[in-house]
Amino acid sequence: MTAAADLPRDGAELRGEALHARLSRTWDTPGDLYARLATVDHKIVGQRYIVTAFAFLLLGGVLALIMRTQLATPDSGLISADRYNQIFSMHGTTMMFLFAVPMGEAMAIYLIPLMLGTRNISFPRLNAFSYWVYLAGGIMIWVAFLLNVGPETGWFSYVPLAGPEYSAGKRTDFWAQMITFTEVSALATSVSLIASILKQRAPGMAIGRMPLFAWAMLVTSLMVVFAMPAVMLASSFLIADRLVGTQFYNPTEGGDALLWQHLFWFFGHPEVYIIFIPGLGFVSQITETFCRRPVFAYPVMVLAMVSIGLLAFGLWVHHMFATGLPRVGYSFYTAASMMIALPSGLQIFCWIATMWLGRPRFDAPLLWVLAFIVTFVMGGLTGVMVASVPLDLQLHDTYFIVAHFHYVLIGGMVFPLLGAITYWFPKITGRLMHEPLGKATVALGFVGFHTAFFPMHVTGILGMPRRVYTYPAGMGWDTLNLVSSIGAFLFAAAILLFVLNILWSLRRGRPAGPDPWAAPTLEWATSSPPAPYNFPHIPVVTGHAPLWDEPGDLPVMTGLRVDDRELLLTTVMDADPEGREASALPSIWPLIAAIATTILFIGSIFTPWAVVWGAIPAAAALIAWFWPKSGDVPPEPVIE
Amino acid sequence: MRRRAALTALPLGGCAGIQSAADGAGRHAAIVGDLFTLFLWITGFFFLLVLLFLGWAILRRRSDGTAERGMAVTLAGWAGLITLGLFALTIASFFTDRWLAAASAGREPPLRLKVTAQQWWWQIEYLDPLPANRLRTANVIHLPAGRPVEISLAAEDVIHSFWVPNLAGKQDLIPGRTTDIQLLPTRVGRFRGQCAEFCGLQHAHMALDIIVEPAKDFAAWRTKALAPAPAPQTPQQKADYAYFMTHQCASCHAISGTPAQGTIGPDLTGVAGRLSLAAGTLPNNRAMLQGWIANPQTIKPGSRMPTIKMSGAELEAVTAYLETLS
Amino acid sequence: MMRGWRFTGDAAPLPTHAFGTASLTWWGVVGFMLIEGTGFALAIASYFFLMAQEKQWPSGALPPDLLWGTIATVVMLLSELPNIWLKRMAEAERIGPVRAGLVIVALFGVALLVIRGFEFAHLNIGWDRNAYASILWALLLLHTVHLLTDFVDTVVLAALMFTPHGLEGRRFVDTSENALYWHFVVLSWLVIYAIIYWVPRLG
Amino acid sequence: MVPTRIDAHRMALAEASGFRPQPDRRIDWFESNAYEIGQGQQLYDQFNCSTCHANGGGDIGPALMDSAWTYGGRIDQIAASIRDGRPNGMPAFRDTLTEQQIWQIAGYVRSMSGNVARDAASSRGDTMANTEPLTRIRQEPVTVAGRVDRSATR
Repeated sequence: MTAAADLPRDGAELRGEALHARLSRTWDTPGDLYARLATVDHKIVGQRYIVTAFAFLLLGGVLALIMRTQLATPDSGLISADRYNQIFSMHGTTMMFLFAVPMGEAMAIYLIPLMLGTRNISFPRLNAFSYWVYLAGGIMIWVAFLLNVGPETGWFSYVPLAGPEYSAGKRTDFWAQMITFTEVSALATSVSLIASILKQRAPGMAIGRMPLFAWAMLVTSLMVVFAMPAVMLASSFLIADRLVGTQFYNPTEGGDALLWQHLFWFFGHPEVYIIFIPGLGFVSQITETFCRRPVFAYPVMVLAMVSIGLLAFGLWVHHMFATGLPRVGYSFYTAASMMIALPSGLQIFCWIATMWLGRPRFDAPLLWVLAFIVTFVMGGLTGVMVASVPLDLQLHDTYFIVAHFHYVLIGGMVFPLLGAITYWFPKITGRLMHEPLGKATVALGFVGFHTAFFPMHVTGILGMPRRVYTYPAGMGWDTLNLVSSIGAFLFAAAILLFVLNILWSLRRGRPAGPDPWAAPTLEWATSSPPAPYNFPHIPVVTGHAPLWDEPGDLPVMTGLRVDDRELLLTTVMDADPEGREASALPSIWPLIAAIATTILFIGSIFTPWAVVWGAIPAAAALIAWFWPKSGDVPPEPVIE
Repeated sequence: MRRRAALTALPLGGCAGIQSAADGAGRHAAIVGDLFTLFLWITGFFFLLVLLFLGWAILRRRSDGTAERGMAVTLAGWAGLITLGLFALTIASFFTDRWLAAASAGREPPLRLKVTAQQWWWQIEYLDPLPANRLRTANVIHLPAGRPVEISLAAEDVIHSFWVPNLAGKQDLIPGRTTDIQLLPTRVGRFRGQCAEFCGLQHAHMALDIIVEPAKDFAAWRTKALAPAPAPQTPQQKADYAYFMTHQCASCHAISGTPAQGTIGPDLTGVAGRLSLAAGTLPNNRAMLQGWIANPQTIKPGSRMPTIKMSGAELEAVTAYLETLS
Repeated sequence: MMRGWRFTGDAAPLPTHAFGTASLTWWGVVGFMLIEGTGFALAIASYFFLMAQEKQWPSGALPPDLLWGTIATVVMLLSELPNIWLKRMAEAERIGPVRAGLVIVALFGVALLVIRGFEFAHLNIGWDRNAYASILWALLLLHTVHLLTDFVDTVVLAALMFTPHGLEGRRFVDTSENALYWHFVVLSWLVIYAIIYWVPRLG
Repeated sequence: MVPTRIDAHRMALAEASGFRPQPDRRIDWFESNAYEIGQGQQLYDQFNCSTCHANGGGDIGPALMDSAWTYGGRIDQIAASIRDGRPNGMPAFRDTLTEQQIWQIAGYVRSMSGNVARDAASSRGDTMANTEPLTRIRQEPVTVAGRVDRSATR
């Protein structure tokens, strides 16, 4: 055992280039395939997550274009009923489970450790495992879809339609198993994010000084922890009904179709806030940087985010107003659904106040925020409309609702996401995106979006129900649907423009340097792209906006080992330094465990025995993943 | 009618379709339409405020040291305004609920119906204490104007949703549960309802026709519908009748007063008099009827109506016989 | 240009492992306990939701036999004694008692898994008979999965403590947190035991 | 090759229903396509087969889930039984069901004894049925008058 004193540490005696070389050797991920598959660097896993989730956005978008082409004209025979049902089910499933939730988490995996001033996410191997399971789930459902075994009962799969009698074959089984994949990965990442945000903040970054994006991800991760089990339980019951003949949803044997709806929407509504709250985090960071002042009324913003997170669990029944439950119960859910408009309204006020008080610079990210504000407020207001029971009984399951949720999901999450990618692209790649092209993308995106989705409000009021593969002519829906379809292609063009901008900027974007936007948060204190170890020394925070509060040299804390991967742990409330924790070394076992889990999950679609026999290799992989390798760096003496 | 005109004057202008929530041909739909107008004005007002504040924040001249205190007070004011607005909307919604519940108060006793939804068509039963007055039909509801209607809803297979936007809001039909819906048609006319809960392959073709007519027309229609189907006279009619009764048609469909008593498919009593065929999919004329019988799977792929191998003459016989059932 | 650094603190003297909320893995274990606790709560809510639909509960069968369920509860509570002792020994970082404690808890795990086999055999109804049977089997299976996973964890940890790796501070933290998770398994069982065995009898 | 009575019968069948089958393509189709078997399950309920056969356990009519078949257990033989009826009680459904419906019900009947593709049968119907889930039952060999009919077991 080497004595604690003479272990190499960063500090006065080891700094600058020597420190960089020494730390790089400890933290770097070599280029060979094995190292790339075994990496646990949050930046590499984060980039993979972002690229994969964005790819699913594009795939889901293509499905949307096919749907709009089919619906552009009445009585269109372009696509058969069965094909259209699979396409709209896959569009919903891909966008909700494979793009929206994972993308919020992907950006957090990349950004949170950098924003908090630490070297890696808290459970790096669990995080790598989460990505592999997510990728496997996405590939499984898309391969099933291309083999004509895609889901056919919508992204919500109401029983008894999704039950064993009315949805024969393996289609709904693949959908239900895909839920298991994406929920396992979302839960794993959330636990990592919660631990990172609570325990690995830079010294001095008290809970009240955290960046708003960190608050957004803390609230989102806690919501994932309490919401996802509901859909895992519901989908497990559904798979059991379909494969081993349990009777959870069989109305004639004591089961109940509404058990599925209650469990699904208890997850479903928090899910849409799990998708939307990271968007709030993006908007707050962009507004702060481009208005050159901290967001107005920080405590109000935080309280609003937390109250949205809590309220989201109390209003799932507003998805079930038409199912004939007792009316007095409904008025409670109307009030709860209305109340959630208050915190959102206050946040909108605070962002605009930040622009009012600050000196806004209207680059592309801030333009996306403006597009977000205009679109999201309209979406929120239509949401207030459908919170009222009588109105919802007319508008539920019509195209009015399709318009509403695209306003709050595309407006509320995709616009801020595109702004966030433009904002953090220089930090991730070291090059700025093309600014004029960025502005053009915002304009085209905004116009395309509203051309596509505003007419749907009117189509819905005119009585067009959702999820119809065609509609008769002469109902007053014809021109409205045509306009929506044109708008959909315009919006797709904007997304294409965005992708081209990214591809062009990767090679020929202007070099960005560490802090191109003069931003306040810690990730802009290190190089672009950041070194494998993020920060040579752990920064110390003295205020809300670390880089603005310390114009000169940045205060830092030294003393972390450089020969082994080590992080600094701080207390939950005040972030006082509390301990040093060894960060997990790269390992191939998370990938192998993910493969074993995938085989178990897919096998269990065909035989329940796969759960029993598949559990053995999965357990073996997990044990090998946990078992310390003898070749590790010498541990510190046991009793200090 | 004054308020109705106010509603249609809104940007929703040309909204008086036969399947439109903004038309308000039923008392319930009219009340909800007014609530929608109130919501539209209040939410529009708030949206305008946000746009003004945003525009001002973008265009204003930057002057340093502007008071943050003023902004904090404005924030408090904004919070109060939102709370007030939400409170008003919640109260309006709550009272609308009460008006809807009491919409049929003080009127003649409601007409009782039972609607059973199946994969992709509607079975309609007019309930009556006297068994002789009970009437079963499919995909069409005749209603007397001005008389309340009480419909009990049930589903045979999966979840459907009964929705006639011109008359009232929707209500799901759930297997294993019975739900109900109240209507009060006020304006005579022809309306269209459609299933609003995704229910499988042919969810898009699961509509029904609602015909609101004066009370005496309704009574005339009802007595004619209750009468058994006219017996065949001419030898040709007898041959058509014989073919229909001895082949697959009779095992799924029912025609009152004939040996055809199948309850798997829609009731065909008086099918010739209906406005549309195959749950609102096709207009009801001889060519469409023949095309539908010949090959239903091309019109409604996945429909439970199978493709029956028939020669031209047999097809002609079935079509001719059904044409007599008006 | 890259900013300069100003040294204001040294982290070298800080400990490399700690118990309770100071440990990172503690938050991980608590996170997973929250997830599984929510899963249990929702399964129990489904049980009562289905019960409310039925006129006769349990429908179509006698309630599960009390014998094996009660034995499981007693053994579960008994297992808490070595478990609490193990947690205290782990936090005192005494390798001898920790090794013994882990083996004892692992043996309790074996006994409980065997008893659980008998419990499954005495539920008096097959899972495919009706909704009551399905949710009954679901609750018992859900708890058994957690019992099994924590048993495997305990065995792996016990094996680890007999190797030189066992002497590292972090392993004591892992043992302490595994004992915490065992508390969760026992607590959740008490709730499920009351529901599966007593609600049908009292309801 | 002189067409045997069965082949002639099968050709007539093909003509009647407009299928252009090779000799056994339809047999494989209706024993492995989940949609067809699902439709057969719903038709089994709607046309009240359970009145005589219960949910496969047998009542007035013979059991359908065991291995004993009086008139042949191959799917085309079952279809023939449904179409033409059988002595002492089995009515002919020639004019009540279409050819496809007859084969769909025959496919579902085969699934009751586990003689369909493993992943084609759905576990249960949304009806009251005191039978084992169709995905968990053993495959019963088809025996006609005591002798196992090789051609009928998948």
